[in-house]
Amino acid sequence: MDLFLQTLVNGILIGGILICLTIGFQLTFGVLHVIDFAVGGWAMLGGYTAYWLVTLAGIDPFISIFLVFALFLLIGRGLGPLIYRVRTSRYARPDLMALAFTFGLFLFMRGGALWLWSYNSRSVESVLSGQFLSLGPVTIPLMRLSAFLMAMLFSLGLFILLYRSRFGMAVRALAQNRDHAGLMGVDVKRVSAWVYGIYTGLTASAGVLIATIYSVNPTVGIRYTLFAFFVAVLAGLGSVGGVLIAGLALGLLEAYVATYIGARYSLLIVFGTLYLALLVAPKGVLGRGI
Amino acid sequence: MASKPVQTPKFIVRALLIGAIVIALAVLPAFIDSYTLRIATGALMWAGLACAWNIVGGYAGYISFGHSAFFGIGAYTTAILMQSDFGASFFVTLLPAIILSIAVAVVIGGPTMRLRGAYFAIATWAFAEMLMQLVTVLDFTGGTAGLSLPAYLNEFFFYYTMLIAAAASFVGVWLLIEHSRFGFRIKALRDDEPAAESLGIRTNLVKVQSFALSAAITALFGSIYAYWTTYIDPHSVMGPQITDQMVVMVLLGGLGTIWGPALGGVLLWITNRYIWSTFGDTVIYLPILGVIIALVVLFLPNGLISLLVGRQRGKELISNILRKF
Amino acid sequence: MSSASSNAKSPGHPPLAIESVAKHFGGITAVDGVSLSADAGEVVGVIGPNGSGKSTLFNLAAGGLKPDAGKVRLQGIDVTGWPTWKIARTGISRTFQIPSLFINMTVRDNLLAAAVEGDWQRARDRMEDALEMLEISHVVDNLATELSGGQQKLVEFGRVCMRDPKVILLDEVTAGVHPNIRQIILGAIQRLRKTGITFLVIEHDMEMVKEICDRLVVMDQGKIVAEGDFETIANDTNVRKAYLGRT
Amino acid sequence: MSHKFSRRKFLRNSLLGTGAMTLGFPALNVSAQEAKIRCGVVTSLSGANRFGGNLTRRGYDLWAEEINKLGGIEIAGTRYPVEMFYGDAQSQPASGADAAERLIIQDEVDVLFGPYTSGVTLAVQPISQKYRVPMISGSAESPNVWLAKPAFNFGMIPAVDLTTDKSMVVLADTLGDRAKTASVIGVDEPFSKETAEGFRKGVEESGLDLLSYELFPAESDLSAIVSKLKSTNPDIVAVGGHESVFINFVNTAKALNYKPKALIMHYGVTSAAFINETGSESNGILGVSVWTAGLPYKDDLFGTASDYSDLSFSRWGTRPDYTEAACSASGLVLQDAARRLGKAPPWNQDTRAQLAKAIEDTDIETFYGPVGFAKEGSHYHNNTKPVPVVIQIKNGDVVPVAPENASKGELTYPIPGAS
Repeated sequence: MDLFLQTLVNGILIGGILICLTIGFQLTFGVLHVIDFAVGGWAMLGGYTAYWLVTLAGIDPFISIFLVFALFLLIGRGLGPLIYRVRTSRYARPDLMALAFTFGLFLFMRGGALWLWSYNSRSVESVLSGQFLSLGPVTIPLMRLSAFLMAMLFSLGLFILLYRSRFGMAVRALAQNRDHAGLMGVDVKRVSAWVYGIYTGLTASAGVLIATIYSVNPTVGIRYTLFAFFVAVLAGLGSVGGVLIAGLALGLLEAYVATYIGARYSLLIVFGTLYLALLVAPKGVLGRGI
Repeated sequence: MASKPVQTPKFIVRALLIGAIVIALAVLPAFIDSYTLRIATGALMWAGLACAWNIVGGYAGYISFGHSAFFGIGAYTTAILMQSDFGASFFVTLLPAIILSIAVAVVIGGPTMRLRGAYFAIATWAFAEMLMQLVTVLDFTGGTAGLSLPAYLNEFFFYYTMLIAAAASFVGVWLLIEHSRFGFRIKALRDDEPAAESLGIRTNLVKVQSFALSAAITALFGSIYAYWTTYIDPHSVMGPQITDQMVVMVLLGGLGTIWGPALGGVLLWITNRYIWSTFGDTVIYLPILGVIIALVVLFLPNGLISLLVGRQRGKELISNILRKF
Repeated sequence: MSSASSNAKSPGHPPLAIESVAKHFGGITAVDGVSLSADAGEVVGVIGPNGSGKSTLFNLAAGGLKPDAGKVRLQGIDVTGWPTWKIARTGISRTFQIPSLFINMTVRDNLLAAAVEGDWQRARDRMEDALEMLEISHVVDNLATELSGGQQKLVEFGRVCMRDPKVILLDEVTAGVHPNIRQIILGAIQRLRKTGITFLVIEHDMEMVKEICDRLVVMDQGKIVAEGDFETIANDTNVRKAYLGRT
Repeated sequence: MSHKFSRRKFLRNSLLGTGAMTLGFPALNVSAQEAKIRCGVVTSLSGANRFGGNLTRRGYDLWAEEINKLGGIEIAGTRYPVEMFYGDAQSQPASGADAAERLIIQDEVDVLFGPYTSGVTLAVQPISQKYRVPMISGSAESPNVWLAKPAFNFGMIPAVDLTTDKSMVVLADTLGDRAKTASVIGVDEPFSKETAEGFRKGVEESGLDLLSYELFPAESDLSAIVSKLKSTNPDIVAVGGHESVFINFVNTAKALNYKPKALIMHYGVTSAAFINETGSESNGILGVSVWTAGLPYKDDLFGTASDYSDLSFSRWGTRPDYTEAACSASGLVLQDAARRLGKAPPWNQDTRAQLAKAIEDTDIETFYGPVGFAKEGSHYHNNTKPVPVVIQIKNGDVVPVAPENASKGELTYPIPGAS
């Protein structure tokens, strides 16, 4: 019973990490209709930025996460117009071209990181590293708990931004119909670029927490991309609310399979479930839409 | 009517060019050392794989991230059947490898290809990862330790086997897609599925056919690869890097063109090996490749092949670049 | 291989018969018990305000949507619920409201693609005929994306001809095109109807309707509210109500 | 026309001739150059196993530098310098095979060192056999490598199934009544899985109660594994994996408030990276090593084991682990075999086959310990002589604690602060 409860907590906390990773990605899909292959790359770069900030300047990840957000918000804002251009090009299948473009971007990030920092795994130390909270028989690692809280914060913030602000209204109009939003006076290009910036900022911040919980090396990106894609399709691409459910479901599935069936089969079962879920419910758990 | 006299010299030039390439490839082993021959063999394999991926990705318009699964099915079928328990000879294993890959493609292709765009890409990726994990936990596949095959170290054999397989795939794709009704079906499906249906094209069938064809060619190369490298493990024949390589080669060469994937495959593989052997490390190759892909998507969406043939040549390219800035 | 021509003509059956079909989307009834039949060589115009269910009716007839009730027969063959490709092979062919050419293909390939499931042997000859009839021979090697809006409509019409169908559904085929191109299309319809092809035409252009349609069907809120020749319809109070009551 | 044709024919023939010469008579080509012994190193300089791969390169390079200081390898009274060539296996079997073929054909190496991982080794073996180039592996530790009885491949480190089960037995003996139960976990990846299976065999042989045996995919979240171990709390936890997995395990366990009473790992525990990354958490962790600087071995080139450790530290800035030592010792094996063979380089195929025979007969003492290769059985051509020692990390130092004859300190059990 203790193990069962501990597994429940483990699963929820893994779910929190997955939600952090995917929430920005959903926004950019919902609005720009871009499947960003580089999602894992942004997380990886966020982790490295935090590593260098703590190593060189002694800035704790919980402070540097804000710096990382601001930095990557601007980087994404700068890159946004390019993504928008590819996505709206007059050539056939701009959606696939956008996927290809971000694939190139991802390769650039991974290769650049390997070139600069080589393959070694780096641990990012924070005040909360190795700290935990005991609740009866259950142990809650504080780093993972903060990732979970951050996931909730991200979701809430995004919700407020989307539904309680002028900018959010423009974003939602854009998500519905790009042409109509343009006719209604929304500066489509500028809003798209900011949306991409918010996405990169959120994902890089998630990367800071992930690097602090595990560690970071240049090749982790591909796995994060894989998981972000999976959570996103399970949630229904573009559905921000679905991410909460899908992330937790996936986290719990992984934890319970690893505990009660065997860790060896956890990925087999996770991938198999995802594949079948996609076939059965291609629109995801909540349908789609922002 | 008017196009006839223009077509004939073009046709002759093309035939001469193809003839020259075929002869050059056939006599190549006489002129190069066995290491260079090894690289050439690899280049042929990647050209063939790029051609195979292009059937689904370029012609049918379904970006598959799961082709490593079929490469692995081919490699493992050959490896397992050539273990001493079965003791099958290499050529005997090709048939089951191809049949198995087609069977898997038909079974998963039907339901998976109802998904569109990104959903399809991600579903195939999930499938490939699942299959890799399955191969890792099973016993008869050797699990994570992989399988060693009986070593047959005749570099000429592998070069010519690869050459025949690549040429057959290329000619097959060329005949089937550029010169038959199937080509119209598959391209119509890519460009507008409802319109294709309204013209009587049975798109669901065409999708599965193209997926199965692509899978069969991929598995064929997987089989040859396993026998060639003599040792396989789940990651080396089913890892995502196999698919990534195919996708990148097709994108760079030219999505949905006949020569593009072959060009992309050969060019990229030779560049890869050249940088690797010259600088000892391919890490710097990755960011450069990434930038090149992004630039090709921005300015040459029809791939490098469009520099050589097709509508978009020099002048148009430059105006295209200028317009973007 | 089943194709349009391999289906034996069944005498006594109309080329197209729609029998009280209905279609609901959620709580909305898009088409509500519509019956309609058309004879060989007849041109039937379907008019009505936006959202009256005309395009839905086309989709039900051509197989894009499956009716919730009712039957669709082609030359007496019940094709209700068949997949689109199978209905298309039975002899129906359509254009779309928004031109849906194969954008990475040339005009030539667009037309040839329409013949792959039909008479492939004579496809090239028939393509030349279609190009000539629609006066687009000069753009035959252009990509579909390089054409003007009117030319795209012509190519789509040409694709329909290449199918060699018994019934052709045209969805606003002359909307927003140059008068010259409209004339070409009108001529083509006149020519084809003489060979016994049945047309079902959605149109907003009353001039055109008046010129080519033998019979008109007026739809409003998913129902047929009037039926008859142009003069009858023009004086029908239901029709006036349908149009004026909404705008 | 005929003129053109004949010129082309001439060109072709001369090219063919050159090709045949480089293929068939490497000796002719090289004879003009200064006589050197050309050594190829195939190892993972990039890719997933780059970290360990680069360590092996250090080991081989250190030997080459030291022997060249003396003027090279002495054969029949003359010294022949050593020249090193490198091929990056990119941690992929196929690239390893490409690299080996390039070194043999284009760089015309006489002998190969490497590769780093067992998978690459399996892919390179047929190539070394085909061209009859002896290959001395300073690191591949999976027992699979030796099952196929590779005629030209020799392994310096005893396969993990020989070392991990022995060390588990030694550990259990040392702990006596204090340890009754054990759990084994490992990454589902060739080397790590073999390590875990070796540990499991050791647990069964020593009569400990095996509470659980579990494999997990690389890069998976370890919270489930740690929670399960915590709920049964075995007396010994054994982990098969590489250093990054150990770091991840130690961090996750700490965050879940779990500290095993004894934690034994294999490769990587002694590496500087592990000790740095885990900080004080590394204190008390046990490891298996076939070599440490404290062992009483020595030879003429490197001196004692501790001399070697100092030399390596001054050259690279970190203390060597047993992989680096085994790689350096590979050179000593070549030196000895070449001396016994007594033939001046360059060596043709037949001479290289004789060289392989000479390596097979190796029986020497080195700073790394005794070296001799099995001539039959499931560990064919594996150096089975080294005896594994159990080490414990004490305040950042690697201290041998068992077996008794190698022990330099008391085994701390349970680890202070254990659950």
